[in-house]
Order: sequence, then C-alpha cells, then structure tokens
Amino acid sequence: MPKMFKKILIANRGEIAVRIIRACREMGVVPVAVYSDVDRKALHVRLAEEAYSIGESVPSRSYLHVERIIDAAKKSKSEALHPGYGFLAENPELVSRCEKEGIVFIGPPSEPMKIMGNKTASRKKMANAGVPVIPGTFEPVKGEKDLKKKAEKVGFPILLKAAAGGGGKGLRLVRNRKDLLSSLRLAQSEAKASFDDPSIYIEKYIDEPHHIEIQILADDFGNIVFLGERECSIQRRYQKVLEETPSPFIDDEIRKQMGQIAVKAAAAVNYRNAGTVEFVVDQKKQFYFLEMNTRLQVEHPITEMVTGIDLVKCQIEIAAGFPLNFRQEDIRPEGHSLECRIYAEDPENDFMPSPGKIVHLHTPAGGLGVRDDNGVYEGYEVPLEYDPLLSKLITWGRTRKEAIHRMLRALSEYKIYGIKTTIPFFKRILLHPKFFAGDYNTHFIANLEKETDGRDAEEKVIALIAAGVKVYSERKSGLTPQSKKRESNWKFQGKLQNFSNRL
Amino acid sequence: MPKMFKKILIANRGEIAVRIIRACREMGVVPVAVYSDVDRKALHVRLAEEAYSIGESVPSRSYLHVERIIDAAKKSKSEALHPGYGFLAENPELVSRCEKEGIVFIGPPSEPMKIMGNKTASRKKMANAGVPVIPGTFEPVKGEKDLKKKAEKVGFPILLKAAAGGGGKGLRLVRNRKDLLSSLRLAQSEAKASFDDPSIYIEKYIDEPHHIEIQILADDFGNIVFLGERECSIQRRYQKVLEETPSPFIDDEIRKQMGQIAVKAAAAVNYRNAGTVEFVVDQKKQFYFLEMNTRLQVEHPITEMVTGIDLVKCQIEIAAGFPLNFRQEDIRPEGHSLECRIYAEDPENDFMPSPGKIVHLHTPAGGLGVRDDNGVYEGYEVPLEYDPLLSKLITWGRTRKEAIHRMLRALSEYKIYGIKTTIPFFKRILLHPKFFAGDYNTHFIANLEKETDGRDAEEKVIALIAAGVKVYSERKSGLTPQSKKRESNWKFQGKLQNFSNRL
Amino acid sequence: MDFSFWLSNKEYKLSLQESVDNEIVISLDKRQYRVSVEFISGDEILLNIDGKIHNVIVNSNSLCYSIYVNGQFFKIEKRSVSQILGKKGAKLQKREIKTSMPGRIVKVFVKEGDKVKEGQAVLVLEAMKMQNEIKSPQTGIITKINPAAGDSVETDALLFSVE
Amino acid sequence: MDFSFWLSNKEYKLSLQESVDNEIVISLDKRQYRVSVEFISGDEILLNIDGKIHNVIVNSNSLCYSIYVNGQFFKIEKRSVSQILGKKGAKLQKREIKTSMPGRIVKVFVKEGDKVKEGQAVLVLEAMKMQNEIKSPQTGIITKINPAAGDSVETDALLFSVE
Repeated sequence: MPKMFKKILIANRGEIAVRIIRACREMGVVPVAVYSDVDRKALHVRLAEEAYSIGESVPSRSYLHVERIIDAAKKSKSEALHPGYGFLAENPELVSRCEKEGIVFIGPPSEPMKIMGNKTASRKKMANAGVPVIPGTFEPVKGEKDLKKKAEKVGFPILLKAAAGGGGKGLRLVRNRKDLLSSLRLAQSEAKASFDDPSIYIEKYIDEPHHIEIQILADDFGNIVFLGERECSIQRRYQKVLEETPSPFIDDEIRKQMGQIAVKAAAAVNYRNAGTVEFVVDQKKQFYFLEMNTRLQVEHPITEMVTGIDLVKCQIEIAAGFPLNFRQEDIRPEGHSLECRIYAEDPENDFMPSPGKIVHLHTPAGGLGVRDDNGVYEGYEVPLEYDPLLSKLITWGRTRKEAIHRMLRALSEYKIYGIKTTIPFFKRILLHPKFFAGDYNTHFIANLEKETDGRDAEEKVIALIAAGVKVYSERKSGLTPQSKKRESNWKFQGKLQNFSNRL
Repeated sequence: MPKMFKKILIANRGEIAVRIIRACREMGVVPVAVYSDVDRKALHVRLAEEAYSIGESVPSRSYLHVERIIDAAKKSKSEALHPGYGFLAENPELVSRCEKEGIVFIGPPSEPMKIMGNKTASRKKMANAGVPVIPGTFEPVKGEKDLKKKAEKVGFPILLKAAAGGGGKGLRLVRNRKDLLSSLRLAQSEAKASFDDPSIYIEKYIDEPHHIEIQILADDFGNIVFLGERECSIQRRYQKVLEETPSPFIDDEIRKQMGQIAVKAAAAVNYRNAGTVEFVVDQKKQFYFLEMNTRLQVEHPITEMVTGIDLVKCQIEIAAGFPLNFRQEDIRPEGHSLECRIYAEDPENDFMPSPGKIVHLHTPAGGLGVRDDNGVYEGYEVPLEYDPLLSKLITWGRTRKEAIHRMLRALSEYKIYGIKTTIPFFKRILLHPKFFAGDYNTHFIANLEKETDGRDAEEKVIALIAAGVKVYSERKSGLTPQSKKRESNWKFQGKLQNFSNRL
Repeated sequence: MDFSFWLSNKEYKLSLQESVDNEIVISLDKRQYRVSVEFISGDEILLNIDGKIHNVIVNSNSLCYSIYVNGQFFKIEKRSVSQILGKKGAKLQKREIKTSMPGRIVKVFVKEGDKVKEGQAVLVLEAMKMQNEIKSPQTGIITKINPAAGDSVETDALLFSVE
Repeated sequence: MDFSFWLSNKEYKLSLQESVDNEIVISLDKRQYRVSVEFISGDEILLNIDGKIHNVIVNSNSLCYSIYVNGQFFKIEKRSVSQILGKKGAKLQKREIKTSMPGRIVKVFVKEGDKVKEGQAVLVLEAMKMQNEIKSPQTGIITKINPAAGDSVETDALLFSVE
C-alpha cells in the first residue's frame, strides 16, 4: 500500500513554485521552498512552510545547480522533489541524482526524458511506434551534399532545425534551393552557439500551422489517459502568449485521434507521470508529432478548469505510487478555458523586459470562472535574473464567448503599476475579429503586430485631467512629506523609462 | 426579439454590488453604482463605470431610500435596476416605483414578492398548492384562549413566530404548556418592537433540523428549473456562517423531490427570475416549506461553482425578456462547493463587530477551485454603518474532502490585518470531526461554542520571537520616520481593541 | 541582548545574539531558536525560524507590540500590568464604560443602584446590524446609566458607570 | 487656475475652477468636464468625470507627471521639449547609450566608424531570458562600441556612442 509523502522540496521559483506549494498544502504535505539571494522575499518563500537558501542569484549557481538542490532536499529531509517547469525540469542528471539519493523525482524516469530530449531520436522512436511525424530526416545531415539530396527528397519549403534545439534557436525556413547552403551555415552556427552542438536535421515546412498539444497522465500500473487538447498557436517569437481549450480549430473526431496517438507515444517510451505531446496541425487538419514535454506545462491550468482535475496533485499521487483514481471515460471536459500569460514586458516598446518594483497591484479574482495564478505581491521587486512571467490569468466559461468576455472583464480589473506588463496587449488579441471567430494560426501575432494600435483618445483626456487635478491639489495643500517620500519608488520606474526611451 | 439592456443601476454596495458589476461588464452592459457619503471610496464605486451619490451614510437616507434610488436610475438613464440582497431587495414599493417609471426591476414582480413576504399568507398559499408546510396555524392566533386550543392541537414542543418576522426576532420555543402564556407575551412584545406588528402564529418545533434551500430560475415563458440544493445548517444566532452543496445529509431521491416541490412553489405564485425556496428537514429527512427568498442569495456562488451557470447573468437575461438557454436535464451539478462568510467580527470576543482600516490584505485566489468574492481592498476603511460581510471565500473540489482541504489552504493564505475577522473561526469548524464527517445540523455552532478553543502554543512562541526581533532591529537602527508614521493606522486599531477590552 | 515581555500577565525572558551567518540566535524558555529575518514592508516581517517560514505583522507603540501570527492576534506588553497600574488591588474602583462605535441602544437590563457581577450584561448595543451585549467589567453597583432603550449613541458616549 | 502641459510634444491648455458642490470644472480643448476627486492612497486617485469612474495613478517629479489610466502609461511634461533643450537643432549631438539593466551582449551588428540610421539595430542585449535589439536613437556615426558579443554588462554600462 503506497504512502503519501510527508515533505516535498520544490526546486523552482515564481508562480509555478507557488502553484505546487498550494497543492502540497491541500494534500497535507509540507512544502519546502528553495531560494537564491535575490529571491529571499519572493512569494514562493513567503507561502512555503520551510525554506532553504541555495546560493547566488544567477541561475547556474542556484536553481540550475543540481548539487545544491540535492543538498537542500537532504538537509530538509524531503522525500520527494518537484522540479516545476524550466530550470532542471527536463534534466536527466537531476533525475539520476535523485534516484541515487533515494529521493522520489516527481516526473518521468530518466530514460523517457532522455529520448524525448533529443529531437531526432524521438522522431525515430515515434515513427517506429506508428505516431505520425513531420516528413524529413531522422538523422542530422552529414554535410552539404547529403543536405541537398535529402532536401530535394522532402521537397521545398523545408525547415532546418537544431537536433539539440528548442525555442526557435538554430531554426531556418528555406523556401527554395538557392538559399539552402547559406541557411545551413547560419543554422549550424546558431545551434553551435546555443547548444554547443551544430547538428541540423530537415523537416518539411508546414504553412500556417496550428500548435496543439495533448495532456496525458500515466501511472505505475499501466494506466495512461489523455485530458483533452490545448490550442497554443498564439505565439510570439516561438513563445506561447495565450492558450485555450478546446481548440476552435479541431473537431471531436480529430481530438479523439490525437488523444489516442498521444497515449501511444507515451506508451512507446514507458512514460510515467504528467506529460504533454505537442503536435503541428496543418490546414487540412493532418497532425504530426512535434515533441513531448516531459514535465508540467505552463498552461496546464486550462485543462484543470475544464476537467476539474488537479494535475499537480495527480503528479504527486502518481509519484507516491498511487494508481490514477479515474479512467478515460470519467474525463469529460466541460465548457471553455483561456489563459493569458502576463509578462513584465513593455508591449508598446517591442516587448522590452520591464523588471522593477510593483508599486500597486490589484488582481481581479472574484466572480465565477476567474483564476489568477501569480507569483508576485504589492511591494515586490521583480528581479532581472529570471523569466518575466508575473501571472497566468485564467478564465472559464460555459462557452468560448463567455470565457473571452470574462477574460476581458478580468483584464480590465488587473492593475500592475510601477512596471510595464503585457496586459494591454491581450485586449488587442481578444478583441480581434479573427481571434473572436476562432480563425487563427501560429502567424496570428506576427500579423497583429503589423496592424496599428490606435491609442485611445479618451484615456489621453483622462490623463490630462488627472495631471490638472494633481497640480490643483498640490497648490492647494502644498506637497505633503508622504508624497515626497513615495517619489523614490518612481525614480526606479523613471530610470527604466529612460532606459527604454534611450533605446 | 428581446434586447439586452445598455445600462443597469445597482442599488446596493459591498461584495454583492461588485459581483453584479462584474456580471454587467461580462455582458457588455454599463454598470452604474450608487453610494452613500461614507462609501465614496468603496470598491463597488471604484469598479463601476458610472457612479452617483445618493445621500447620507445611514441606510434609511441612501440605500434604503426608494426615491433617491429611483432618481439615480433616471439621472443615469438606466433601463434596469438590480437590487442585490438586503436593503430594498424584497421591498414591493421599489418594484412598483420601477414599474411606474418604466425601469425594469431585476427580480420577481411585486405580487409573488408580497405573498412570500408574509409568513402566514405564504404558508396558506403553499399548503393549498400541495407544498408540505410545517404543521401549525395559517392565521395569527387571536388571543390566549385561541392560542391554548391551537397549541394543544399542534402538540408540544411548538414555536411561536412573528407573522411579519425574520432573523429570529419574535421567536420563542415552548416545550410545555406551563410556559405558553409567558412566551406569547415575550414574543408579541418583541414582534411589536421589531416589526411594529405583534401578530404571532404557531409552528410545530422540529428538533435538530437541517436548513436546506433550493435555487430556482423562472423565465417569462413558463420555464422553471431547479439548480440543486444548498445546505445552510451552519448558523450562528440564525445567521448563516458556512454553506455547502450538495448537502451531505440528503440523497438523490430527496434532492429531486425537493427540487420538484420548489418548482411547484414558484409556479403557485407565478414567480419570475431567481428565487430560493427554503426548507426545514427533520431527522427522518421529511422536509417542510419554510419560506421563499425572492431575490439572489448571499450563498448563490456555491451553486454556480457546481453547475457552471452564472446566476446573476441569468437574472439579467430573464429580466430583459430572454428565455432560459438550458433545460432541467442540462443542469448536471459536478463536484462539491463550500462558502465561508468572512465577517469583520472578533471570534475571540463574542463576535463583536470590528470595523476599521484594513492595513494589510492578502487574498488567496489562485490554484484550481478557489474564488474570493470580496468587497474590500488594502487601505479600505470598513464602515460602521453596514453589514460586516467582507468577503465570501468559495472553494470547489471533485469531492467534499477536496473542497474542504482546499478551503483550509485558502484560509491559511487569507490575511486581513488591522481589524478582527472570522477567518480563524472557520478553521475550527472545518477541522471538527463532526463537520468533516458531514454529521451536523443547525445546533452545530452552538455546540462548538461550548467547546474550548486551545490557543496554539507555537504561535505564542513565534509572537514572542517576533517582538524580540522588532526590539533588536529598532535598537540597532533607531526608529525610522516611516515606522513612526505608520503608527497612526494602529492607533485606530488600538482604540477598537480598547473598546473590546472594556466591554 | 536580554529583555522581558509580558503576554497574558505572564513574564517571558528572551536573550538574543547575532551569529556569524547573519542569523539571530534567540533563547526563550530554555530553548534556542535560529532566526533569520526579512523586512517586507513597514510592519510585515518574514521570519525563518529553524527552517520554518512565518509571515508576521509587528507594530509597536510605547507600551506594547501588536502582533499577528497566522491570523491570531497577540498583544505583548513591554511592562507587566502591575507595573502599569502601580500595584494590585487598584482594580475595584469606579469604571466608566464608553463606546467607541456609534450605535443604537436596544435594551437596558439594569437600573441605577442595581448590583451587578463581573461579566453580567448591562445593556444591548446594536452596531453593524449586530446586537452586542455590553457587560460589566467588574462586580459592583451601577452608579449611572446614561442612555435608554431606543437611544442612539455616538462614539465615546458614556454608557454606564460601575463602582 | 490655468496651466499648460505637453504630451507627445503637443501643448494642452487646461483651466480649472472649483464649483459650489465640491466638484472641479475643467476646460480642455473647448470642452468642459465636471470632475470630483477622491484620494485613495498616496498616488491612487479615483476620478468621477461627468459621472464616469476612472481609477488613475499619478506621480509627479519636477519635470513631469507619470500617469496610468486603464493600464496605459502617459508621461505628461510640465514644459515642452524645446523649453528643456533650449532650442531646436540641438538634436544632432553626441549621444552615449547606456543600459540600466544587467545582461549579456549576444550580437553586435556594427563596428566603430559605421554610419547608422535612426532606429537601426546596433546590438542585441539579453536580459530576463529575452533578446532585445538596442537601436540607435539618431542618424550618425558610431564613435565607440564598448562591449563585444559574449560580454556581460552591468547596470549603467556604456554600450555605444553615436555622433
């Protein structure tokens, strides 16, 4: 009979560490946080039950440092470790070190993680298991001659991709043969610089594709289930910006096929715990395996909203050796859910990072179907060192229309002042007729950025009136000591504005 | 073809006004707030699109003043008016004034409101319609002789109740005939003082009862549906404290019977819009009509959480003349939901009111299944003049156990400092073995209050350490001007503490 | 550094010293605690006590510390009650009971000259839609009752005196 | 009371006067607005403009007002740019471009002595896991480039000069 853990170390920070801490508390498990120097006052530390320092602010000396994480787990006597996403979440070395120390890693075993971490190896494995993969090569190309021959066989346009890659690095679109060699050289040098491995392979380029992923859960008893899809085509520079489920693009028949294929993919590598199989879907709704993320996804909450299933709790239960307590036929997604990723970036200035102090924070939670998974608080200083994700704002509605209108309402209440955020940008996406109609693909944001954003004349008038009121009240009362003191917060803000103004 | 309203006036304040404002914004309707003098900076004003002053802080000169509400509706050109709950929500005069001015009242017509507002008239009407009512009289008793005769017929123990009554006023339990006359006199004088009407009627006393209510919706086209029940037996001085759905006490068969009877009750009075039929359920699961609340209930969110149906939006759609867009068979409640009513009251000091400034506010929204419908913000001063409800914290879980554990987690994150709140009291309820087992009735809180509450020794040590750290840091640094300035917030708090200490 | 605090009339002795790694070692009731401290804002403090996290609010005035820990409120006094009052036995004196919130008097249970026990209800004050029993802080005789049932009272109004 | 403000180099004239009912009447661009004001906290202001509610954040320094309205940021200047700079044409001067955030230089597109146009990318700085193109603020010649690709830069480090 399996036993639940007493203590879990959370080897992460920010909103995802907070998310996992909450799941632990709801299960009666003690959540143990770790933190770098700059994160001493971070929200995940404040909400944890125990917390241990693991080193300097630069990630390689704290959150990416396997031995310091292992030390903290041993010191706190944690029986298990949850890696979150990013940092060491897909690092087989951490998994082996956990195995060696007798700490349960809350995620897959190292073997499926290794296979899925290598683009060409996973393509080969999936193709052999009967999972459709994008036409192309299963090995890195062996030189210019090999490239030419294979490119002709796949047929232009093609993508050159880094075998060790991800995040759009070492990626080149080649529309015709005359650009082939120059593109190879650029892709190779980028791949070498980013991953210390210049290997490049070929994939057929699929025009105007959708990125759709399937959430799966696999326990130790051979049960593998899928929990519907997530439509992730709203991307900017290969980074997801907004996700929704169900996808407005696919139908129940394709949904079921994709789910069954995802289960097959997981089974082929003896997968355990939560995982996500990503597919590229072309305009004819043909779908192809792209990669498998062997961890919790940033966008997991939208699946939770429509299924009612807490994925983090499932991860912990599976890792503790419990069987899944529901079957495929018990999973009946209801309604529609959206997620907006709110970043500390300036959408009016080319999405320049905007770290700094959050002077005011008003979050919109309240009412039916609104969820705000954030990792910050009023007075918190968003550090420069890490990912700029501040919050994931999630809504649910009985219909897609209701979920969108609820998101617009929630965004209108969400106020983060002192730093710039992507909140205003989401209004542009959600109010766009193409988005509202559900008629979009991965090119949506690039097209949107070409459209001009008319600044609202009403807001300008209000700003001028506010300035007038401010002068008026200052002249009537004289400057109070308090208003002088508060200026210091804004000096920082001012500095950042100067930064962006100068650039 | 009906048309949606352009503007709705919300004749209320606090969390319910905020709730309705959010529904309006999600429907593209302009929400118009009204406010009394003390509410100039209240959250419902800050979140509205338009706001109008309606008078002095005392309710009779603002929120209870029919003509000022009507004036604000006319001035703002609102087409409809939502009364919320409390204040004028069940006042037929407001309904008639709206009818006269051509403003749509978002609630029932005045006729069913009048019938249900009178205890004896509604008992008679319901009994005639075949709705089971508690045995007793259908008319006020006509004197001491009449009382004696009828009391014997009903059989002791009996309740004497004010015909115009509510909230436990003019209510007396009579266990045997020797106390009958003295109890009548007390009940009559209380009824006279509270409602200016000394009429008293008799009901059979039901021992250890449950209070369970059924939510219904009725449109203009003869469709009436029920949306499951709410278990409201956790009460303190006849005030609900915590509600849950489904009730752990009743089964599917009784649930369905109660739902059908509630629909019959609504049909009997030609009811329209949202309403709630309250039942008393005895230990043998016999249920009796108690009263009908002809408005939105405080605890409506738990029904929304399990059905996914936004009741406020339904109210607005029905009032605008749209038919319900779902049928009885489409309503399939999923999972379990709880609501804790967080009041500005001191649970360690006999629930004494605790108005004042909220110096710090950390709300727990985030993660799956947590909803915080609050009406306050950090820096807000909770006024003395109104109901002390600060927030309704609502959780949902796939099981009752999950919903309870989620509530405990959310409560542990919910921090309101500067005033006293009922947050610590809920932990005592939720962790009580009887509550956890679902084995409770309306006597639960009274029994709980007899049990001693062991103060946690660990917290005492932490408080002492914190005081030590404070002295240490003050001596090291000297008092900063800022820490001196902040003291003023706490002076107010100090005053209130003195108040409760003295009493 | 050594101090004494009083909590619920009991004295507690603390001794603090800074350790090399920026932690503070606190001795209390023969136990030692290793504490690290982060100041979040004016009165919000994040304590790490032997690895355990506690978010605490501390505010001080000249007499005491007002402290919230996990939603519980503690009033920790810098001096003992007997130090403040001079000596014991000073308790049974004339006490004037005022209200610091406006409200309406619903009921008065006693009349001037009545004997009351400590904790006995003297009158009912309604505020924030709630009825609150106002009790006598000591055993004695009611020497004055100011308002009558139905009266409205303002902040700081005298309710009654007991001697 | 009359003032002028500058927003995006355009001048706006405002005139304010208090009305009997505690409202302020503001004239701007030939329109009149009736405004009532509540101060929520230091820099948070609740405005009611002709019945419409707006939550606004206003902070001022000696040169300008920083204002957030509905999530949009406005910088309203007390004096015009030409007043600040003295006179026009002073624009084409030496400009030193510094960074106010630490990061890593990923790529440098130009070398010293190159001609650049206003808005042309000069180098790529990586911070917060994002790559950001740093552009030239004016047309001119690059007189100095400080860091090379791969270098880490600290806050306030000089990136390049353009003349």
